Amino acid sequence: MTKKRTGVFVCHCGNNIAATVDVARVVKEMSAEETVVYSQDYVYMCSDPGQNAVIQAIKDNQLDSVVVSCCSPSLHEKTFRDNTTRAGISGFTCEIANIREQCAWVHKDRDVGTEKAIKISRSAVRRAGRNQSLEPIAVPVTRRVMVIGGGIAGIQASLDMANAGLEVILVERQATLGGHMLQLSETFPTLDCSQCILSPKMVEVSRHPKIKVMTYCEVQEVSGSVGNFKAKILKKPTFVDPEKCNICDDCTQVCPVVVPNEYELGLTARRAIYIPYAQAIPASYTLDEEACLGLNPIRCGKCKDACEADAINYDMRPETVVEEVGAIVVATGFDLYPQENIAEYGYGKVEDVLDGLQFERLCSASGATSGHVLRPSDHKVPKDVVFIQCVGSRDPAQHCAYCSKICCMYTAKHATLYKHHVPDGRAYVFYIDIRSGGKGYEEFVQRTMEEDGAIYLRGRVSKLYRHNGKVKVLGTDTLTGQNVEIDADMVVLALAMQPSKGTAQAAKVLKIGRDKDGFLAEAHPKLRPVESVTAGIFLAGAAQGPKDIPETVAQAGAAAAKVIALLSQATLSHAPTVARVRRSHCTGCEMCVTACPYHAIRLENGKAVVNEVLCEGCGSCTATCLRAAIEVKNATQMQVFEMIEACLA
Amino acid sequence: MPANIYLPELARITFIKEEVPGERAIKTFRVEPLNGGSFEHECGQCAMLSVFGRGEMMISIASSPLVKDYKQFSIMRVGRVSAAFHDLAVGDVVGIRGPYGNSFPVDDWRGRNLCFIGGGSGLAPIWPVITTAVAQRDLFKNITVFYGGRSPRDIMYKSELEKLRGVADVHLSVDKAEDGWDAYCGFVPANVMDKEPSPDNAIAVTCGPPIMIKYVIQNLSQLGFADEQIYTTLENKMKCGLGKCGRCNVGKDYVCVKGPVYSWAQLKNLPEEY
Amino acid sequence: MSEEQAYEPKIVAFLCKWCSSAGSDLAGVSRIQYPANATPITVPCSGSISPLYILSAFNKGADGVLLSGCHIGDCHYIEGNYLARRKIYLIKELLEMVGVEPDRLRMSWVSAAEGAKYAQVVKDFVADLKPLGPQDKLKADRT
Amino acid sequence: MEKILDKQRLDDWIAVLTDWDAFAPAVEDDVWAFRPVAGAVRLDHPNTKQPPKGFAFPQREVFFTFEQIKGEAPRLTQKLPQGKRRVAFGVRPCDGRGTVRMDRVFADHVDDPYYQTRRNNMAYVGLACNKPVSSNCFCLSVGGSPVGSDGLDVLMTDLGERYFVAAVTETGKALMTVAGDLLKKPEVADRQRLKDLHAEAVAQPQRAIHDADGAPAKLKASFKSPLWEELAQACIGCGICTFLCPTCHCFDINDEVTGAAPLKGSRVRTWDNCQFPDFTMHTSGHNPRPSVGARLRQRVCHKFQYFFENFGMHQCTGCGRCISDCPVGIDIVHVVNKVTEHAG
Amino acid sequence: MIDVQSIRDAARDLLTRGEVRAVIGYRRGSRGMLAEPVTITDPEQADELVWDATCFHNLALYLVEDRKALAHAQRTPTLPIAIIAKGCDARAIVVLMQEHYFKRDEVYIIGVSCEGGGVLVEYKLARLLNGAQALSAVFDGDELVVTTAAGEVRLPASEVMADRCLECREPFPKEHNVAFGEDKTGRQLAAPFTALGRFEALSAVDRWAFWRRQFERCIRCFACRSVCPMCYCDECVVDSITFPVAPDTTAEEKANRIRWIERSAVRSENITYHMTRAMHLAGRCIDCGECERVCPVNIPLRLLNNKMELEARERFGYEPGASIGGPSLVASFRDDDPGQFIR
Ligand SMILES: Cc1cc2nc3c(=O)[nH]c(=O)nc-3n(C[C@H](O)[C@H](O)[C@H](O)COP(=O)(O)OP(=O)(O)OC[C@H]3O[C@@H](n4cnc5c(N)ncnc54)[C@H](O)[C@@H]3O)c2cc1C
Ligand SMILES: Cc1cc2nc3c(=O)[nH]c(=O)nc-3n(C[C@H](O)[C@H](O)[C@H](O)COP(=O)(O)OP(=O)(O)OC[C@H]3O[C@@H](n4cnc5c(N)ncnc54)[C@H](O)[C@@H]3O)c2cc1C
Ligand code: SF4
Ligand code: SF4
Ligand code: SF4
Ligand code: SF4
Ligand code: SF4
Ligand code: SF4
Repeated sequence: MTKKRTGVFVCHCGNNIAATVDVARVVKEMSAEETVVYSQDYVYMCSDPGQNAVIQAIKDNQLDSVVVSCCSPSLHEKTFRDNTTRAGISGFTCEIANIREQCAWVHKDRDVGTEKAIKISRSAVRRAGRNQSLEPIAVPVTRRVMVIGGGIAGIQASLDMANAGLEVILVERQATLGGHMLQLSETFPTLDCSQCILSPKMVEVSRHPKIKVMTYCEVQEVSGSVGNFKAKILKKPTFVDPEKCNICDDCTQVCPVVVPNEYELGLTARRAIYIPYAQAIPASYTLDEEACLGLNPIRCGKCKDACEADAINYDMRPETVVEEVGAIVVATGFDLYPQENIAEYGYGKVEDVLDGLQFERLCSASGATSGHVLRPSDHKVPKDVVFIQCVGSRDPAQHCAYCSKICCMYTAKHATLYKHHVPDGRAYVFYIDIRSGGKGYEEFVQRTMEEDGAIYLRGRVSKLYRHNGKVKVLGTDTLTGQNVEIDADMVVLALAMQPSKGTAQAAKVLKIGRDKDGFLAEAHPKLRPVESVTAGIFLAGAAQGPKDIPETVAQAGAAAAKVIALLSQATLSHAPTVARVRRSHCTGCEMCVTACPYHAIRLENGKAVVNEVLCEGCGSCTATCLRAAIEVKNATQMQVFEMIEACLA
Repeated sequence: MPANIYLPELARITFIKEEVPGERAIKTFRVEPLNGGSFEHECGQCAMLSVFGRGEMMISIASSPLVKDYKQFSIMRVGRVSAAFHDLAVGDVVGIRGPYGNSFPVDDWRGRNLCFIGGGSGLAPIWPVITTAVAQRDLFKNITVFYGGRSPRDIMYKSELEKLRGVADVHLSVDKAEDGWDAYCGFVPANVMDKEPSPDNAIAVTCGPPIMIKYVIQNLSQLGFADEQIYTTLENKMKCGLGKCGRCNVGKDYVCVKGPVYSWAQLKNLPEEY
Repeated sequence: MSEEQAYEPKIVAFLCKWCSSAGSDLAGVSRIQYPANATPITVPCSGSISPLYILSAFNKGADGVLLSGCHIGDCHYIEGNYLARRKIYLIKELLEMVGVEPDRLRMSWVSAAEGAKYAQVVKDFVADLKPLGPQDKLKADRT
Repeated sequence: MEKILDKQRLDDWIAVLTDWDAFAPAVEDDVWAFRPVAGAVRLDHPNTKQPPKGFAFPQREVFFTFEQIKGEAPRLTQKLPQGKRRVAFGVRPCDGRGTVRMDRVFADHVDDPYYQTRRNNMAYVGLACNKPVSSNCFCLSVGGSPVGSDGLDVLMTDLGERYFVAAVTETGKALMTVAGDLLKKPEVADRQRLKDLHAEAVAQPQRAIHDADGAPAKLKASFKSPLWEELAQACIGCGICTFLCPTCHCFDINDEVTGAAPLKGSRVRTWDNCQFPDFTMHTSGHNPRPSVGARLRQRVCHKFQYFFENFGMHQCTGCGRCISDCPVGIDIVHVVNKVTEHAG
Repeated sequence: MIDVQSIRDAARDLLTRGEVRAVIGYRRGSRGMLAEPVTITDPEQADELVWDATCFHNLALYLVEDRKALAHAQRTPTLPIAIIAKGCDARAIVVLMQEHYFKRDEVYIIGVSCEGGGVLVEYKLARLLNGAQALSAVFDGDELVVTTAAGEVRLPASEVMADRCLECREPFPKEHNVAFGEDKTGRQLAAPFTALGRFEALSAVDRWAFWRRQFERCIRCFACRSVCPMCYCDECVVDSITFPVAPDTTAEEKANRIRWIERSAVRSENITYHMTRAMHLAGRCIDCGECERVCPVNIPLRLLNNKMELEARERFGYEPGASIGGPSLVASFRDDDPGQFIR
């Protein structure tokens, strides 16, 4: 690298900068810098004439690097780098000195401001003096996507992407697609049947030529980076060949093992061999390895004997497949906050106290009670039902600080559904306040109160316990200030939504961040709500935060659109400001390998080697390496060394 | 008070030429003293050049002592100071002190055949001898110049060498053949063997990479040159140039004082520590 | 003017690009005034700040060194700030043990949304540095 | 000029040397060093950790400062040392001889203005070693003497209650003259005591280099001996042996930059050391002394061969510091003996 | 007490059987009673080996030297190299392996327990002997038995022992192939970090006054670094004394080496050097105390490294040299690392 020929361009920003900073002095001081061969000021550097002046100066003075002293790089770094590129030199040789936000706008004294602007500019000049001309790294793209989670979010995203021509691998850890939506009976605000709208989509997914559905599978390991991920997927054995299984149900008839049915949230039982729902996709049975009397050494073998289609194969083993994809959508959904955590409501041990999903199953035509609302303890029709909102939500002291957003709505739905099922029953709803933002939502709640006659009580339930075959509910109506006591037949808790266990697991495997509540963290809460921090990994559905179906579907579509846009390019470009190893200094201690958050470094023949596509240029390696053997291009230790000097001169 | 031997004189760069491109580029610089008073030197002597803020380095004076207006240096870009030198422009001011070291006994060689064998940047230290001899052409008999570089791009003093033709026998070579190169292909020592310069009444002066020097000397001996007829220069790390900083010694002698010019006869008697 | 009032501590502020630098921008956008003592150097991540940068800044005459990054958990590079926290803790302890005023090295978490906080951090730092006077313990004493 | 000084009056003598900055050995954290005299001086030190060579050849010397505004010629400002004359008390005879050797180096071929300015400003008041001050002393075998006065301006001998003070140079005489009546005329008994003590001192057992005279030739013959690597095996290549040696003079020159626009800085000489691995390494990576063996050979041969060949004296005064302080037991006496024995 | 003959036998056997290519150990030096490091390759030399209170050196350093020599010669040895290792030396070897400097099967560790003793400090001994020359020194229980020309002197061990040995928590080399001597892990001669604790009790002003004096005295002989097995870097970031020029080192790299500190041995440069070094040894220094021992001007460098060790232990639950696997201190973190200092 020979000595740089740097041009410095100082912007007045109208009077924004010039009011505090003596721009001419900055120009003069910069011209005293060893590498500076040209310097000027201009009233609006970012304007067309300003930019053209830069181009002209670059050409006239054979500049090979540029410093623009102006506003924050977040505003115009791209502008000026593009401009520099237009002038024929690498955009990465251009540095921004932020003398507006970090100087002119925060200081009034002109001398002081000018002094600081000089330091900031000088520091940028020093950095530019050692910038390498870099070109973005081109990364070839694999035009396939992996979707993790087969709830409505995953299903919608898969369909959208597949329809746009991308190959999709949809990975679901459970035995069927559908997620929580498949458990719902009717959905607010229109009260259409959940399965009715979901099942066709599930079928479409399963038949789509571009979608490979992998149920009962788990993603174990993901390596690579945007454009080129490699996923190791574990296929758990179902011991039933879906191709052969004709869902005759003969096997369950003979299976001697009875276990609680998790799909019915324990409201019913199932056998060791089972199908989650009638509408399950794939339409095939699954043998629960844990529950089965034992595949080894002596198997009971009854189901296999019973299966005429010969679909059962006890020798199935877990299998791992490796899929290469260019992008990943994470749609791993939510779980309900555990009832066991709620002390005041009996830790989930009080009979006939249900959670919302259980109630959905009670209402569902395909559910445990075939759509009859019967209380679990004695299968009688409950006459007094208490619905409690905000259980676990909005309680920073003990539970979740956030609002689960959907509970107001589904409680109203539940009260309505109940009244539809048991018109002479009484529905009490305890609420703190009602959040019914959304199209048709407020009207829905009003209907619940007014038309369906649900009794809304504002207040908290302080305690509930089993009493005389009923559930005693003690609470206060804060509007009247009176204590309320209800002997309920059944209580339905609107438990908070929390990120699913699968979400935590996926975040770990993908090495993507989660927020303080454990939901997947978006790259930017407003501007990049469907992207994770890691390039090429997108978020959809309740895994990112509590939301209802319309919102979930919208976000899934958005994620799909992002992926489609991303993978429509033949190659991706990656910032070239990545780490570089000075081989002669590296001793192969692997400290950088441990420190790198992106797993971008590995050792080869005792020396560190950086995967430039994975490296995000964070510099954690630089600060960790004792020998300065690894540093980020254009943010080298030498550059910082000289910038420190510039700041203190 | 004794004169300050560490205080460089200031000199202005008046001419820069890029000799060889690439990572280990070579540039030729001419400098003229700022305050008139410069030193006189002899063929083979060196000077300490300074780029202030970067440091000093020892460089052979590549111009003939007969040239009084300027001193010429050809510098390879290898490290801190040399790289800084390469960044300088005509008009820039550097520091210079010297001359240091002994010199080629050119006057003793009058009336003899002179054979110069250089490789790479090793042409610079012997260039003043070549140009001095050529300038006093009638004092010497045959003048032969062997010079080789890695590739045609690596040949320094290209046009100057061409100008020597007619006055001297010039045998150029490159290590590896390339289109448009019609002179010798192969290493310098081989070229010497190929052309078989005669040892009769001759002096051979060689300078270049250590490995080249080794084989050139071997070959010269084979051609019948006596140890006293072969001269070369040594290069050891130096800081003061005055025999005090203690690092360039080979045995009892400091190369900066007793060297850098040695006959093979002398060198053979020194411990092998260079 | 007494000497103490005239003394303006020199601060080098290493700001991570994603949060603290953006936070300082927000201070600017909000026109929050704060002392000009701290000259910012933007680094990719607080995790990239080598202890040598800090020592070097002191060696070159900084009266105080400020390091600022994203809040824990918010690091743009996932965990760079965790690594920084550990390293900076160590060097801070070391400086203190040698007898350098611990107030000369300050670390803060400033998010992109905390313009006011950035201004406050600088204000507080300057205020805390003033009574300490010029830093000459690690400053180059080569003349 | 030969005088007697009551031990208690030493401080008075120093006090009257108002034209001089006086230094004497003082101990801090078990390290003896020459320090500016502050309070009572008691010359009961073994030997200082570092020799007094730093008085004339400090570890760091600024040659000149430079300043350059872009596009202009640099301005150089010479920094020749200035200050009051300095006198060091309690310099041991080996270190006195060290000074003689340093003088030779810095006046050889050309004069070193920095060294000489400092040296000319310096006086050494020696103290004879009645007993070896360390178990590694070997001054006798390198031609020195525990009561020798080479390189000193004054030699004092501890007679018990009083010092015998003998001028060696004119400067020494001047120092003594300033003392006036503090210094008394020695009595016969004093002279006899001095004689006895000196005789005893010289007879004290010391470590010995067996054939220092034959060393130059034998070392020369042993240049290629495999013994060097063997003897240097444990050497860690630190700077202790040379930095503590009264005769080692190698140095480095560097530019220390303090500002970039305008460029400001100084050219500085610092001690350097032939035992550091990169001491002779060229930019290309080629190193004429690539191994610990080659570097130990340089140190030993410099002292016992090359220096002798150049100046007719060994560059070792037998102070034994390099032996006592080498962290891994490299022992110059042992090395010289071993190599010379092997050379036959 | 360890019978030195057993160590000699072990070394001899290993060499005779061709199980190792060399044994790094101690032998009697030529200057008085002190031991010195030696590398032997011939079984005959085994009888030169010694083991006593002057076996200060952390021989792991010579494993590093061996590695460097092999790399330079581009050789891959077929046999391991054996080394005599005290508790601290063994921990150093563990750190080197943790940093992949060599593999476990490339070294054969002959562990020697310091049992109730350790190594002595020359100047402490000199103070107590008042000028008499020690001819030999062995620990015997709580005492050091010193022979001088005038006869035997018994000194309280705690007064001559190195601080590092007094405070040692692990005088037994846990990582070893064979070990001699009793495992007295947990012996308490002085509480760990006693010297540090004493120092930290001083006021900030006094602490600075202390270090200022120390750093002004440093002559930058770099013995502290040279002797440290963890300072194995080919080029130290804070200095140009070592200088790795590999075939692929570019002119650029040579020209642009950062001068974090200048060569001048002045306070500011010395302090920057020492602070950097302390940071670099955080989580790596295993408290062999060699840097402190070799310092010719007695700078108590151990305090700096001890401070880092203490913090690593107390704040991060990190013990240097405890395990070969596992991440390095500064390359890792825990969610509950202290952060109260952050504003
Ligand atoms: C009681 C109740 C009633 C509701 N009623 C309504 C309503 O009426 N109207 C409405 O709009 N919304 C309603 N909702 C909200 C609705 O259920 C959610 O909005 C929707 O289910 C979110 O879909 P999803 O795909 O994001 O998550 P989920 O439905 O949770 O799907 C996630 C899927 O990912 C799978 N998965 C998880 N982790 C992994 C992994 N690591 N690998 C592979 N697969 C994984 C899961 O097995 C699951 O299949 C209700 C919610 C509840 C609790
Ligand atoms: C007598 C003599 C004549 C020379 N003539 C020429 C010449 O005509 N043209 C040319 O390009 N080079 C010549 N060299 C080599 C030149 O001195 C080195 O290339 C130069 O010192 C490298 O300095 P640097 O600052 O660029 O390298 P750095 O590696 O940054 O500097 C390191 C230090 O080492 C010293 N150093 C490193 N290598 C050498 C070396 N080989 N010789 C002396 N000192 C060294 C320098 O003093 C420098 O201060 C000559 C050397 C000698 C001894
Ligand atoms: S931390 Fe540095 S030395 Fe260690 S492997 Fe990484 S680059 Fe190499
Ligand atoms: S800069 Fe370093 S730590 Fe950061 S991503 Fe790149 S290689 Fe990993
Ligand atoms: S001989 Fe001793 S003191 Fe000298 S460099 Fe070697 S180890 Fe250091
Ligand atoms: S070589 Fe050793 S003994 Fe001789 S003078 Fe130097 S330090 Fe003293
Ligand atoms: S050993 Fe002592 S004097 Fe030498 S560099 Fe280290 S601290 Fe400084
Ligand atoms: S101080 Fe740091 S960089 Fe220097 S040798 Fe030690 S570990 Fe390496």
